[in-house]
Amino acid sequence: MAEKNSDFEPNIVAFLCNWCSYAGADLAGTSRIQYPPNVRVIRVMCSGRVNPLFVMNALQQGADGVLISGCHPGDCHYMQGNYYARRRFMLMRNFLEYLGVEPERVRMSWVSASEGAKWKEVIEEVVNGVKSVGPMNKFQRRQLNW
Amino acid sequence: MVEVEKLREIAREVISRDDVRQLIGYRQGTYGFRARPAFITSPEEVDQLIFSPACVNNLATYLTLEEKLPVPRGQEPDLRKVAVMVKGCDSRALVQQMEEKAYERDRIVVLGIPCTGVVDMDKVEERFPNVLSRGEIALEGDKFILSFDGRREEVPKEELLADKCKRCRYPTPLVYDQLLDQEVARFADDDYSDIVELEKRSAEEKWAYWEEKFSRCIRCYSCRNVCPMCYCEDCVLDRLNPQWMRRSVDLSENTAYHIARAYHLAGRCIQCGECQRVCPVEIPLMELNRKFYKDVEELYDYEPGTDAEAPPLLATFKVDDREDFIL
Amino acid sequence: MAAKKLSKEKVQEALQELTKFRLIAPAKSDEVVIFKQITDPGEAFLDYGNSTVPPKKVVFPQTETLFRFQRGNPELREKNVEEEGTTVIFGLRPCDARAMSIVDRLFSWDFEDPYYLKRRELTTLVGLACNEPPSINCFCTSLGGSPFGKEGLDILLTDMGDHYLVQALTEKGEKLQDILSAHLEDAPAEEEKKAEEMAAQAEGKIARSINTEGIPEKLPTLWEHELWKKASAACLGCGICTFLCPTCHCFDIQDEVEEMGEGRRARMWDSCMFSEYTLHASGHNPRPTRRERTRNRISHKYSYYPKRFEVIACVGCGRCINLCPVNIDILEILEQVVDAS
Amino acid sequence: MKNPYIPYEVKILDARYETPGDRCIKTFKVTFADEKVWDTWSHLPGQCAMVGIPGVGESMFCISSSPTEKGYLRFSIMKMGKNTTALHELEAGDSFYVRGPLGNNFPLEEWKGKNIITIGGGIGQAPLRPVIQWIRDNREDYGELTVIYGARTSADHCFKDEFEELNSCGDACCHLAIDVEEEGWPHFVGFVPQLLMEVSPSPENAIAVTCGPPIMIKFVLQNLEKLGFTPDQVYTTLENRMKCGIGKCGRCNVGHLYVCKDGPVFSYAQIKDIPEAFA
Repeated sequence: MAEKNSDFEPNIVAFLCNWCSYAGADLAGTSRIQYPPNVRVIRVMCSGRVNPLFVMNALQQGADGVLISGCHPGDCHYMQGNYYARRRFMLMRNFLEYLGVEPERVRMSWVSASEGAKWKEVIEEVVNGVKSVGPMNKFQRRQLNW
Repeated sequence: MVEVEKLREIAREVISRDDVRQLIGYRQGTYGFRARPAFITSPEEVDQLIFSPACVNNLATYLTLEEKLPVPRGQEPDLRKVAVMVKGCDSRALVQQMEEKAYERDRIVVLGIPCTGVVDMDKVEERFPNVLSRGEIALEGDKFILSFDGRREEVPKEELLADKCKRCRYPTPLVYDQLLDQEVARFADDDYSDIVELEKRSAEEKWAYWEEKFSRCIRCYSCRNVCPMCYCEDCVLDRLNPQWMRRSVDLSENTAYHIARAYHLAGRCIQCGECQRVCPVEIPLMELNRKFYKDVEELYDYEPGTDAEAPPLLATFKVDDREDFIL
Repeated sequence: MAAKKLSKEKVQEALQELTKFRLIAPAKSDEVVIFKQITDPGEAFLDYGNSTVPPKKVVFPQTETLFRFQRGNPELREKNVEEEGTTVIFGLRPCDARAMSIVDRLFSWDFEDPYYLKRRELTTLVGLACNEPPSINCFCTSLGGSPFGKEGLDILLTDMGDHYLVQALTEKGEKLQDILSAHLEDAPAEEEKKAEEMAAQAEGKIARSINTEGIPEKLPTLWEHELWKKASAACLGCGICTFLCPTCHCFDIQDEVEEMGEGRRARMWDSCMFSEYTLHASGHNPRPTRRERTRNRISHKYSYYPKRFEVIACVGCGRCINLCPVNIDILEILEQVVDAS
Repeated sequence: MKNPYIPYEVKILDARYETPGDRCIKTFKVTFADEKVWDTWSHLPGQCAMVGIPGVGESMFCISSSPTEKGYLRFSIMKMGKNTTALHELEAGDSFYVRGPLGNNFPLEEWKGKNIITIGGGIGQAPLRPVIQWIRDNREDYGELTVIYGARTSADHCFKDEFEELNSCGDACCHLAIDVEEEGWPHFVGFVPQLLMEVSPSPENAIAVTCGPPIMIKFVLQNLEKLGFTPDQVYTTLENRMKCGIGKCGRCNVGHLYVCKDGPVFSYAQIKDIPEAFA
């Protein structure tokens, strides 16, 4: 396994559904909850909107880990967006693991608008998970000098 | 095995119908043991039709591959049916295409061929290289009989059989208008042993394995173009705005291409094995598709191309789908 | 220049000597023979028919940077091919070398292509004659080539059993022969005559052929002929026959933006069998179906290219026949062209 | 020898919309950022250049200014795809990149002393504009100049101001047309091929040049034949997808001819027997 160099700060790209997880993360912010700053948030209207190519593209462009977070099953603003996402990323995660990409790099979570505290736990879990597997260097777009 | 005369008789009957525009079958190749697709539009051309273990192509791909040209003003579009010959595995492509509403059932005439296994042409040509004159392959009992240049060679079936046939679950076509031979009972199953073995390796080993394959890829897209399930008019690969996959050929873009291609077949690939057969640099593409195939079967108890009425896998869900990986 | 002899035991040493250049040789990746840069001579695999991907990818890489740019900074940094250093392609087949000399004519016609021509200048080609035809579908002798062809090569190696006969053919070849002189001995005089006999024998073993007489003039007259529809009916529109053809040279140019507005303009192989190849921005496509594209592929090689460069852009290596997924056979099409009324 | 793939940077002096709508046409007047380039640059009417922005792409456009217009180049670009949309966002002061001059040119030397008829349709007027400008600046070398130009609506007319001036100064007689009747439109209403039959110029010692959508060119060529024009008296430009512009990348061929090298200007005699020219 990659050696645990403590000064490695992973880039995490998080796709947050607008109605629940984005509001939950916002709540964590307004209630001054401290959590690791490694996350870059992309707001989407629903976790069902996240296309698995986004995950692949993010990993290609330098993300060390990707998080997709949506509403708890049953709370989805569009009724079944998160159910579709659940199947999609179950398959995507297994497939990337099959290629050699550690499962800690692709995570999914249900965070509702009122779960600011859970958001902190999720982020810490994801960041520590990615730190444990080290930087993503498998199929990143090389910064070519030529 | 299917008698050629009976096959040609049925084909002559079908192509003579005035509601059938074209019949897609197999004919002898231009050298050695090869066979290739045949496109029949008139009864006179029927005598070139054959079926033998050399007929490896999946003809279902041509139903969605034909370009639809704009109809000149004053002419009616030709809506007559297309007849297609399908083996067991090929027929599942028809079922899956119809499940996804690529076309209606009444647009095609299906001539089903119960199949007892086809050859892996690389193995045949490795075993009997440099055969130029037309050779025949037949199956008798559990032996392949190869006759060429006046010679007659017998080879145990196992040694030349294509890998996909060693795990074939549907030798008899699932959809047909006419069956050209008696049904063939299922003679194999898939225990995914090669997939499981690869899954057990460490992340580094797995990536080293795939890195070597993906670095060889030349992005000729034959695996996409041969696939009966790849029939989008505007493939994500060719989009420029946004450009998901760049056209440059390097490890990163090749990996992205193979992830996207395999993922688009999750719950759709019917294991006809064509992508791996056509790959000029021999990338084991079926090992990618069958990983999804295994997961989909275990997680969602779903097998593509078996039930035309079932909803497509990723267009549906169950409330109790597994979510143990979700925080 | 007197012919030399390289005994088979000394091949590893000779290759070791060449590793001070960028040495490209046929090597195995799983079961596939690929031309790639080797640093340890053990990787070289010379007992092969022909590679799947032709050595054209060494002098005309599948993806190549033209220049780099930085948003906000108008100066464009041109790619300097010189930095790749002198290259030796060891063990390529005569047809692939002849293909390079055919493609040279296009890249040096009118505007000179600096990248390709500079790389060709830096590259020395050490060919390996085909005692046996690499595949049943070889037809190099019909196109003026030969299993022992010298056109385009700097050095020709001929396998004489326990050693290779080394014949330097060009000034570059002689220079390389001097560099390797420590591993070479003088070849006995009659070896070269023996090689000629072997050449005649090898040419006799080529099984397939086509009489190209009159094809370039006849092709344009068959524009609406029925044979094109029939020949292309099974075609999948993939890129195998063009990417793996040593005389195919078409490319696409696209820009890639990396981080911080840095980026490059790169060119990469393209295929006339793909539909986007001629797709206009307005959506119009002058070659809408695979019929037109197959007609264009054959016409370009056997009619348009000879009309401008007096040579048929095909060397008969047989790759497009061997590797076509649906067995579309260029020789069958050409025979139909010859017979067509 | 200069690397033919490296473009020059140009500064935009003036950017103006010629026509409105989603397929609008914008005309850019540009000059080279590095003055020295002007010393080595020389183009003739009909030649093109690859215009683009590094990071977006490049496409081939005709240089719609005549070499007699010193100090600037003009490009009229219709908004169509990724590259043209990015170009349309640029204003005066911005810069983009130009690579050229590419392709052949109208054989204006041979046309000396002849009557010239230009027949343009929509954006097809852009390659004809430098011809008109060249003839105006060497007026005594040429005979009568007849300009026939049509577009879908009056708003879709390019270079409107220049037509008024052309008519008034008597260098040429202009015949304008729009496809559909419009309130307040004084000139001809109908398609360009019909207008051509109306004007019916004499083929005596005359050259006809036509550019526009393929459907228009097809009928214009037929009508010109009816009027007695022989194929080598008729010239046109062809368009195809182009990437390198210097005859290497292989895709712009029309039969055995490369549109970017043997064209884009062709005489009808050259392409009469090449079916792909009208594909």
